[in-house]
Amino acid sequence: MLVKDVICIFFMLAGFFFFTTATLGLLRLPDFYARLHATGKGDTLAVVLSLIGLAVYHGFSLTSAKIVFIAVFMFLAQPTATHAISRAAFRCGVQPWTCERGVLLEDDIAKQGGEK
Amino acid sequence: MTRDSHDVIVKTLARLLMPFMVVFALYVVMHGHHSPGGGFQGGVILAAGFVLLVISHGLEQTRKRMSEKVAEIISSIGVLIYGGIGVLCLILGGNYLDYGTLSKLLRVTPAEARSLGILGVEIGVALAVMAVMCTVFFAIFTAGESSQDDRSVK
Amino acid sequence: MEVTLLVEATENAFRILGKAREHAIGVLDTAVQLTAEETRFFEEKRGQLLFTGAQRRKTRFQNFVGTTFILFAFWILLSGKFDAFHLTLGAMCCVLVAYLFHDLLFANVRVGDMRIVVARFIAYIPWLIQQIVLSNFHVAFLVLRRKMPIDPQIIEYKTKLETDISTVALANSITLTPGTITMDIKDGVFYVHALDQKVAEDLNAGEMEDRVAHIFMEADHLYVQDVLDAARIYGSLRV
Amino acid sequence: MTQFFVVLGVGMCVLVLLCLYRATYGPNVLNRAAGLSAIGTKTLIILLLMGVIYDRVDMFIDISMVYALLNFIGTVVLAKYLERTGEA
Repeated sequence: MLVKDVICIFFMLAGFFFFTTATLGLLRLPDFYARLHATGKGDTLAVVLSLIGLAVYHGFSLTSAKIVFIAVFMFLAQPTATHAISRAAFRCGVQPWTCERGVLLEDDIAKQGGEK
Repeated sequence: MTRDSHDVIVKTLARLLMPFMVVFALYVVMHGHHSPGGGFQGGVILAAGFVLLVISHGLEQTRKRMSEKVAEIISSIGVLIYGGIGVLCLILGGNYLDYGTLSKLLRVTPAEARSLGILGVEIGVALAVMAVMCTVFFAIFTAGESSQDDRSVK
Repeated sequence: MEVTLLVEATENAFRILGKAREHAIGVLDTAVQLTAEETRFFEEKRGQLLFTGAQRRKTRFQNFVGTTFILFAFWILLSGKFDAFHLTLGAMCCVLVAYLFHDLLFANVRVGDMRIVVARFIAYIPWLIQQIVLSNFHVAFLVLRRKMPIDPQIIEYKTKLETDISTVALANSITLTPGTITMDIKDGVFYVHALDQKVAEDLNAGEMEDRVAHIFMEADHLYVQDVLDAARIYGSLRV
Repeated sequence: MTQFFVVLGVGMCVLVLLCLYRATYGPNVLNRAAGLSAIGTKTLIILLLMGVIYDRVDMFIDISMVYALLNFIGTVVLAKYLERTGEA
């Protein structure tokens, strides 16, 4: 087992973990905008981590440079796509889910979420 | 519909991305015999670049670079390149699109002539595909109105 | 009797003539003034046109050359073949694309302080990565709990940034930092969807905006290089 | 090492199936668009993993680059279309 492989496995597993949380967020969160929070942030970091892992595994070559280029592109494009969809929803008048209309949560739980 | 959409983020990203996208499409076209890709795929990526330009910068800005009339001319030129190379092979005594016979004209070995012939055909296909895709997209985007009558499009 | 009438009439005539003369002098003066103003205006306009035309041509050529080099580097990264045929093909493609799209890559960019912007942007990236990792742990924390503690709200955030590129950097940074996404931008007002009260207060503190403004040297920075460039071109035109 | 990539690829496919739920049963078009975008990013990684497994990364890298590009353009175009028609 080389050092390269260990670094690759670490990055890929971290990427997979954030992919999983992003997908669960896409499934579980209550409304459209909150789901965009999950995919917009989670997928960006997960894709970049996975691509870095693959580039490390492949070694130093032109192909790795291409992989890094894809990572840079995703880093720019993913927030933009998220913004485009959320702007479409905002212009269409989709109202965000709020505590009053959904399940009323207690104050201390909300504070705990804010501290993170 | 045709006015600027004033979305700064998509506009700026499209502006930064567009030249790289076109160069990538040309790479896909030119390296069709070494890697996946070729005329059709490269043409589609080129057309996707123009679609992104229409979406972000509006129809008027895009018409300065690629209007319907130019698209028609380019599609004809693409088909002409494709058919011309084929007929050239026919004239030089081979079959249709038999690139080996081009070696007499280009003064290279038949293998190199095949490579160059395929490259020419792929450029023709890419131009035709790009122009036709752009025409289709313009027609859908303007809901079938003619290009001169801009006010009828809301 | 008739003599006095005649004298009065003559006086009247002289008075009227004097008034007319005054009027005429006034009108002539105004005309001269107007003409001088007009001439000066046109001269200024011509100088301005000459100035902007020369500047535009210069920046256009710079943009063309810069775009060509960047695209050629990108082509080499893509192609990976270093024989003469493919390099020539790539150079032709890059010159063609740069000719068609020279105004896209460097629109609204001030060339003078490019190096400082790049250096500061690279210094900004580690902070951004730290924020992204924090935001991902925030999402993971939210999702893996049984009861999700969120209180979504839309906040309006007025910005002082002016150029396109800094607005984009700020908007994408907002999207990537914990608990906020940019929903819309209208006339310098950001509509931001925040997941709870705390992140909204963090955004309103404006730390990120200060960092982005520092990168692109906005809102507190005079473009010295710009003034120097303009002075040089204008001087060469006048002489 | 190949086994690790295979397992990771299968895990990604499971995640794609989970996203497919949102893309199929999403309450409206916008949710479906978000699900499709998420599927696209995961497919990009799956393509690269396939390239590593079959030892043809230089070939699959081009495909995944095209996929990333078209995923982005498709999402933006869909968003603009929905914004223009005003049906969400």
